[in-house]
Amino acid sequence: MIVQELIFYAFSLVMVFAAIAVVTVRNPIYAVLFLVLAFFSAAGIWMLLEAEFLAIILVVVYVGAVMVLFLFVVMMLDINLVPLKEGFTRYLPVAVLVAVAMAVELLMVLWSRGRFGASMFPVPAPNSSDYSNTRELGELLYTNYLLPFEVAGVILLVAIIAAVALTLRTRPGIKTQDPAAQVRTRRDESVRLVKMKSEKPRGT
Amino acid sequence: MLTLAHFLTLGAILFSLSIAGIFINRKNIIILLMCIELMLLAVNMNFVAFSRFLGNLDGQIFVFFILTVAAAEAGIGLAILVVLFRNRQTINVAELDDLKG
Amino acid sequence: MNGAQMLLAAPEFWVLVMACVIMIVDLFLREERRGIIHMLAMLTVIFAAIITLRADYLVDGVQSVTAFKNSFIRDPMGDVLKVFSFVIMGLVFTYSKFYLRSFKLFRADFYTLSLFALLGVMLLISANSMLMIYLGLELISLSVYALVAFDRDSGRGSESAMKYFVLGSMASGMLLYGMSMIYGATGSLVLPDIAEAIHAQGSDDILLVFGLVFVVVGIAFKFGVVPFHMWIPDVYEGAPPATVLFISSVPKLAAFAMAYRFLSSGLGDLHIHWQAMLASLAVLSIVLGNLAAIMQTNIKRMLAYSTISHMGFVMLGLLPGTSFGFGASMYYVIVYGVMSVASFGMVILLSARGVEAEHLNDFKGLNQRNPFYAAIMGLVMFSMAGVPPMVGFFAKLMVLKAVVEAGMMWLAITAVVFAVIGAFYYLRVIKYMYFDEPENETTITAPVDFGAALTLNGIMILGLGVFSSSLIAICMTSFGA
Amino acid sequence: MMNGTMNGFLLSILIWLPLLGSVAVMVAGAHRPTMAKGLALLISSAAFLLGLPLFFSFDTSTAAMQFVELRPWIETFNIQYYLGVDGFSAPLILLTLFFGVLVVIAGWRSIQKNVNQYMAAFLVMEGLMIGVFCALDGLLFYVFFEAMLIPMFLVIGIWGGPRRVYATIKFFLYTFLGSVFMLIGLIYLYIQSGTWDILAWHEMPLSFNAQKWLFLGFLAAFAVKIPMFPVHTWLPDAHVEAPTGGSVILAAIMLKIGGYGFIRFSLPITPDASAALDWLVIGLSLIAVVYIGFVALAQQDMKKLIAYSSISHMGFVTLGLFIAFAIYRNTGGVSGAALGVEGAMVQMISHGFISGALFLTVGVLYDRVHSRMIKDYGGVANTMPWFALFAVFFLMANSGLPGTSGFVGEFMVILSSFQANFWFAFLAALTLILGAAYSLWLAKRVIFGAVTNREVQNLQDINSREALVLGTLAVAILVVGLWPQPLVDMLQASVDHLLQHIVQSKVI
Amino acid sequence: MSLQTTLLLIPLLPLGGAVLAGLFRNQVGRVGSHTVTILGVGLSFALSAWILMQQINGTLETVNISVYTWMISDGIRFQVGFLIDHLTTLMMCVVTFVSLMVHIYTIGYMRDDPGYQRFFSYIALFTFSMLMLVMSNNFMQLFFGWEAVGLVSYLLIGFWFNKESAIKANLKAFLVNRVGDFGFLLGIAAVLLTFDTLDYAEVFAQAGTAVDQTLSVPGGMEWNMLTFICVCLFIGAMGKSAQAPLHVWLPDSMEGPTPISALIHAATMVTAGIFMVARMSPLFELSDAALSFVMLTGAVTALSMGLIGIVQNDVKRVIAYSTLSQLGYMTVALGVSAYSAAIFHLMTHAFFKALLFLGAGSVIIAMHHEQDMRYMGGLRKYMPVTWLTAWVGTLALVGFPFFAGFYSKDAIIEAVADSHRWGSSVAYFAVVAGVLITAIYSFRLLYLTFHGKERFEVIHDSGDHPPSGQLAHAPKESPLVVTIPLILLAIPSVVIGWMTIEPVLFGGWLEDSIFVLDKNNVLAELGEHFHGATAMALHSVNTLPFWLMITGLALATLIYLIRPSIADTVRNRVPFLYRLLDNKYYFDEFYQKFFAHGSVRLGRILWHKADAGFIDNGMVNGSARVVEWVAARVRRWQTGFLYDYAFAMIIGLIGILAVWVMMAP
Repeated sequence: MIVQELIFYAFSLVMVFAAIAVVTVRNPIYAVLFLVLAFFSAAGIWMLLEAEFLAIILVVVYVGAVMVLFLFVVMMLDINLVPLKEGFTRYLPVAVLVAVAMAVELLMVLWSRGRFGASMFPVPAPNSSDYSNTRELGELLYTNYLLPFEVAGVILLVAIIAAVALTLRTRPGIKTQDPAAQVRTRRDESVRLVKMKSEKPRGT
Repeated sequence: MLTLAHFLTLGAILFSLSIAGIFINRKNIIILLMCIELMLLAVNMNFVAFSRFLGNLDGQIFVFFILTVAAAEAGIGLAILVVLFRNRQTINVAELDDLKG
Repeated sequence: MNGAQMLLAAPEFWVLVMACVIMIVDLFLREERRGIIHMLAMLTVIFAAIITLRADYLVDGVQSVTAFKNSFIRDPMGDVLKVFSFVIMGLVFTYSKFYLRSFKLFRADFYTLSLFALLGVMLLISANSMLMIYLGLELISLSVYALVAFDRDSGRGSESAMKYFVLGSMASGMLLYGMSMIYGATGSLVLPDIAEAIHAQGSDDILLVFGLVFVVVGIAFKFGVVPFHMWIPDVYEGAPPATVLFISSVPKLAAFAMAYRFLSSGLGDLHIHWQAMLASLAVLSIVLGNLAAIMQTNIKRMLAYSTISHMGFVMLGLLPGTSFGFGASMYYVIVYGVMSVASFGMVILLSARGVEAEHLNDFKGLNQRNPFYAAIMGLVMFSMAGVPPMVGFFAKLMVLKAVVEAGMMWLAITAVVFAVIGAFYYLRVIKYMYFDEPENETTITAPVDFGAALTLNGIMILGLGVFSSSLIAICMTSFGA
Repeated sequence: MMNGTMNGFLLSILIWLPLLGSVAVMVAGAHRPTMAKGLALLISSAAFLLGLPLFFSFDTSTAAMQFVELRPWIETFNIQYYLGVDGFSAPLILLTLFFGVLVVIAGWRSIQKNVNQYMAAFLVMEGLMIGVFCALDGLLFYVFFEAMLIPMFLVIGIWGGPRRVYATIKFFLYTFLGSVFMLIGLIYLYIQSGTWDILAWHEMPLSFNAQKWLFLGFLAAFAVKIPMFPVHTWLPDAHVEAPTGGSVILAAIMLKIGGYGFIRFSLPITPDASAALDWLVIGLSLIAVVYIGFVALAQQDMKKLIAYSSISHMGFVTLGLFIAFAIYRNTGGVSGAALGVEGAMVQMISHGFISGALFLTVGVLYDRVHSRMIKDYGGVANTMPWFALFAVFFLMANSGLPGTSGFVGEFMVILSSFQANFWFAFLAALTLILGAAYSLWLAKRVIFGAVTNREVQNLQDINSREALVLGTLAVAILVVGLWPQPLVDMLQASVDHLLQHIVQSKVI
Repeated sequence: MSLQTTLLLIPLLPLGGAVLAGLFRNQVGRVGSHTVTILGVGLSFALSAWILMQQINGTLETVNISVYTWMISDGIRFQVGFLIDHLTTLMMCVVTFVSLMVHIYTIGYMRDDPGYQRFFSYIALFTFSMLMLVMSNNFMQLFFGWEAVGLVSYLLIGFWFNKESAIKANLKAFLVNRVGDFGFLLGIAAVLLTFDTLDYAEVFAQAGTAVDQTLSVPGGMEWNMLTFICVCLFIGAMGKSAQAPLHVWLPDSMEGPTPISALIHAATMVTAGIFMVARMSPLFELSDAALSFVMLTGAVTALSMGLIGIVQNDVKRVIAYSTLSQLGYMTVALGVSAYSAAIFHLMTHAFFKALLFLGAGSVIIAMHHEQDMRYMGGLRKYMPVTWLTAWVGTLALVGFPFFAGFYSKDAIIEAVADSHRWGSSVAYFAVVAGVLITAIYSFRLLYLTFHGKERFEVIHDSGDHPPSGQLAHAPKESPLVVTIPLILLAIPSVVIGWMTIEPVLFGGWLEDSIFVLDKNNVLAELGEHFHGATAMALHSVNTLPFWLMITGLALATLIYLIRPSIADTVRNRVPFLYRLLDNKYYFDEFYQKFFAHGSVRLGRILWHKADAGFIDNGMVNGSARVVEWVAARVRRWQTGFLYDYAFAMIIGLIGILAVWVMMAP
């Protein structure tokens, strides 16, 4: 048990540190990387909570795809770093105040009268070794959560459409395909029947 | 002994940090987007913890969807960011005040 | 899983399929034949309405049925809201077409995204679990973010989209945090189960109240009530009017459904807590919305603040927690949708080619230029101000009745006093239209379908008021009142 | 010629004929003004003729509602389309119908811009005002009551004077603010009773506290409308800026709605609160009579002067209505109270004629000189003798000359208030002096004297159209002044019923 | 012709004439207008006389009929009806006769006036109103007539509406009258409160029962109801009959054409107050306090107004002040319960004062509308008829024995002497001194106008509006239409007193109308010493008033005819007194400053400060400004910065959390 606690506190510390860093570092690229660190730590903690599938997903999908996308955009946009951090210290006290107020309120609730102590929420027994988190999730996902699953698909579709609709532009001078035109193509557009005078034998 | 409160506290701290981050970052929108990711992470932490301590997988399912949506959200958010940058040549939050009053 | 379940969600599937069809059909269309897209979109909403109206499930006194393992619920309230969503959507498409064509933005993306957003609205209306609420909400939000930035060359469009996006994500983060708490307290995501759990364990659990606060924040953001309203003015002003048409109307219907399902079906036992929260939000909205609107010179922005105050009234209807109150609130939100669409329809009408008519000055002397349209705008403004016999009055009346009945007399008085203060800025629009001389004398022309839609809209604003009996009855019976 | 079935729809016809007629007038189009005007005249005249049975078939022996129509409207909310008239409303409806015709004629020449809209607005207003007077459903009343603001708002705003925007918005918001408090009160009553039926509300017991708040709510609405001091300041502005027709309708009919509201709502629904707070209304009424009388004296604008005079005269209406409570408290009986209530009603009708006539008179001058300022006139009698005849007659009527209708109501109210308290009568009777002072000083400065300027020198006397309008009003004023009995007959039963009703406590 | 029809015709005939002449002025023309009105008034007079004859013959009892019910409200029947008794008939005859004379006279007097038809219409309308007033059988109709004559008076004073002074005067007249009417109306209200009816007969029948009733006036006062009623009614009479301090309008009313000065402001309308009090005698008799008040008011008026008359230069104003003074006499008579004497004086005064006014009018025509006596003199030879009739009128006025005025005035003086009412000695002094004063100003008038040197020049080319003292043509006698009325009026001025004193004062002719308590009945005491009219005249040589009158005659003759310089000497000796009188005791100045200007200024202050300033600008626009101010600030919260928006949301969240979570459990 003590090991678990050690692991928890280690990951937690890293995570909080990384989170603070995300908020405060000057360079957005560092921020992305710290965020990645935070996600990694979170994945570790989720492991402790026996949510193995999600932990893996978090690393693979989130870190692997979304964070890369972030990095991509950060690097793509030519941002002047220097002015972007101006006035930081001026608002720091307020920000700290806000964060502290928020945290105090949250913690007051969370710690109130042992609402979440071991008596209310006893530490569950570890799952048996043949337990497959992935399978369980999968079963739920394709039965009880069928409709949400479909909707999630739609949401991803929307994201694609939206991203394309917003960012795709036809730049002049660039040759692009026009699928509509390609499909609509009719025979007489690509095939030209040329009437030629039939060759007459020389000499006739 | 690790109780539920430990995990929830961690979530609360993350949540507060992300909120403070949104407030304090007056310059770079990308950081804001990251703070939002952080906020979702805090929420996910709660769900996973609850799920574990309730012995009920619904929370993990929810996290699964949150991750999906968050990915889509990040995609659209970044797309808007790109459009914005194209139009304004800046992503400085303090310069985005054409609309006010 | 069986076919009956699928049939219950037939309107949703229809819209989904058609959204995809439109997306694909567009690939095969030449520029000049894009009109077909519009036809298809109209067909989609019309047919969706027809499917919804069939309502086969309502037999033998059945009031609601669920499908997809309790994720989805079909009930009369949802049907009414959906049908009105379709009606309003039809108007939105008709008005938008004119705008999009004038501004060379006529692309299928608009229709696709709008239909996906509509799908989100439908799902949210029918959502019976926190997960579905979240997904429906996000489907709307994501589509709308894109729609706000739809005019890609508009700096203001992208600025407002960015603001909306950040705040919206924050709000959904908060909503999720609340959901996690409620999940933790009850162990379920399905609203009826949550209600049952709360009923079993008692409602004085601090964790539930804690979660409730975050949930209320999420709902409040969706409605755009103070202090979670900041996105509304900027988005209304920055987004293309075609998008604002949509944002200002249909999602509010969904927000109402969400509020009802979450607060009443799910957290009904916490009524005493959320009543007070909604009351303070409502008062703030009515006060601040009306005050801020007074100073506006941009009509879109003015209407945005007006929305804020109207949503305050919707909150007022919600907070008694009675079935009459919900009916009143629903009536209000539908009515508001109709009025709002008409007002932005007028904004679009006045936009000359490539120049938006955003300024109040653009309404100057409208009565000289076209008395008919001026009259319609007049109807809308008086209706929004809550002057009988326009429909806006009846909506306010119902809400006020609900509030008075709940014994919150002072709330009602505050609301009406600020409604009167708010009437000033509506009157100012009338003033520009009727009392001032026009600044330009160009005649106003609109396509036939646009004119017809606007006329229909005007008739609704008058007719839903004077002949409001049936709509009120429908709203009330949806809640068994 | 009228039979029973016709009477069953009479009120609806009177409401809807002008309302729907206005659509026809609108359709006539701005480019065919003559047709619009003709159509408007036709419709309003037809309404007037159709409304005559209200007088001739009116049963003066009963206080019960007559010409009743009852249909469900919004059933889920128990709102009914419930119409009916009694002695209080019938005369006011007739007054409305009468002025409906007159304003159309009065606006014949002076309105050049958007004639069809102007005429349509007045028809709409006519229909709505009739609706106010015959609605017996609380919500129906409110709908008419508020909807009426719209056409008036437009009339002042579109065809008004230079400060028309300020005036009309002030008018609208002022009235709107007052009436929303009443709305809350109506909703409260509905919740308590489950019905919007005003007559049922009359019978409904209510705690004193509830009555008090309801009374204040009604007061807010009707005090603004009538208007009472100190919520009267919209009226001078609205009158000054409104076109002649607007001023006429405003003064002649709209103000009466406030008085009618007191009779229909405040007195019978909250009799105990009315009795307890009568000092407030009586006090404000007396202030209106005296204070506003002085203010009127200082006016330099003819329309403003008449507007202030209207406020002062409407003070008699509220005084007459509430004096009943003071009498009852002092004497334990209502002897003399009927005189006050009837006096208030007569005063309303009479003030309708007189103020309408006065605004039309000013309108005649304004059409010619385009000024309302007193100093721009003088010696009008030299160039417009017939006009001067009418003007002096109307001003005399305004100052309460016996033989004109202006006398009757004031006389009755003063007699009645003397029954209650010497000082009430004393202050009220000051109007004899003040009313004469401002009316006749106006006459002196405008009508009499030597011709002061070229504008006046070139004035044309009234034409036959104007003579017809003013002459009709003069006849009406004389008839009511010389023989008020038919009017009082109409009121009698209803007033008795009301007085019996209000002295019984409703507190449970 | 039934009696009711006859009675109806009496007022309606003049009304018909008025309508025809007024509304159809162009159709009937000038001749038509005076024809119809004279015909109307003449017939009216004839019918009145016929009624009178019947009453004299005793074939007509007191008639009290209702013409129609004006209104029944609250169980109270308001009617229009006629009460025809001897008093009424007397008044009717006086009114119609004087009116007829004035009508005829007007043909000449107004010959060149463009408002000819209008004038006839007005005076016929006046006749109607006055008849309605005197014939009324109830208080409401009385008030009707009361105000109606006021209206016509207003119209007639301002008849020449281009004259600023005229329209000022008519406004003043109407407003001052309204002050009286204010009291009058309160009196009527009190009558209604006390008796629940406004019908004379019913009120008088119940009068006795009301003796001990009181009116509790909030503020802790209890007033005797009857005294209150009587004082209030008398305030009305003070307005109409121009008793001090409400007399100020009457001199100014001389701005109107002279015929109406004769008709309205001398003979009839101003006596309405006297008539009214006489009519109300059953009420007044029951309140000694009220009668004392009446008497003293009359006394003050009688003396003080006569004094002013001495210093006036305008011929019409002198007569006007004389009228005021004579009205004071009548009022004094009322105050000592000598109602009959008041009515008697009213009648005689009507004739001789109308005569004087018409005579003055005749002079004014001759002098081309010059009214200042300082530019007259010696007219005797130019206009003998006028001169003679003026002498008759003057002698009647000063109370020269055998002339009409003598009988009536002497009766009043004797009645006052016999009265025991509180304050009657003051009144006695006033009326006796008044005789001297009357003589002085009357003869002064006569001398300055008709005798002495001509103080005008006849300059033939002096233009349309020559300066004072210049005439374009020599004065000449007025035409027959003017002189015939003078003569016709002169006849009763001489004989009417002698003829009627016996029946009117002592023969109980008015007993059916006037009620006098035995203890107050001074006329009955007088009647014991009355031995016929001739004897009374002869006896007067032994009385103080006669000698005072002779003294006045002598003084006037001395000062104004023989040694005009005395007048200047006196004026210079007592400048203070002269100024006081010349400025009419500064009543006008005071009223003008205090009431007229004061109320306009008050109105202006209330308007600008209270109404426009405080209520409208402060409260109404102020709240609008507050809303605008707040709105402008609220608007700035929308800074446009995303972090501020986020901050708002966070604060909102923290706020709600703080309230609900930390406060709750």
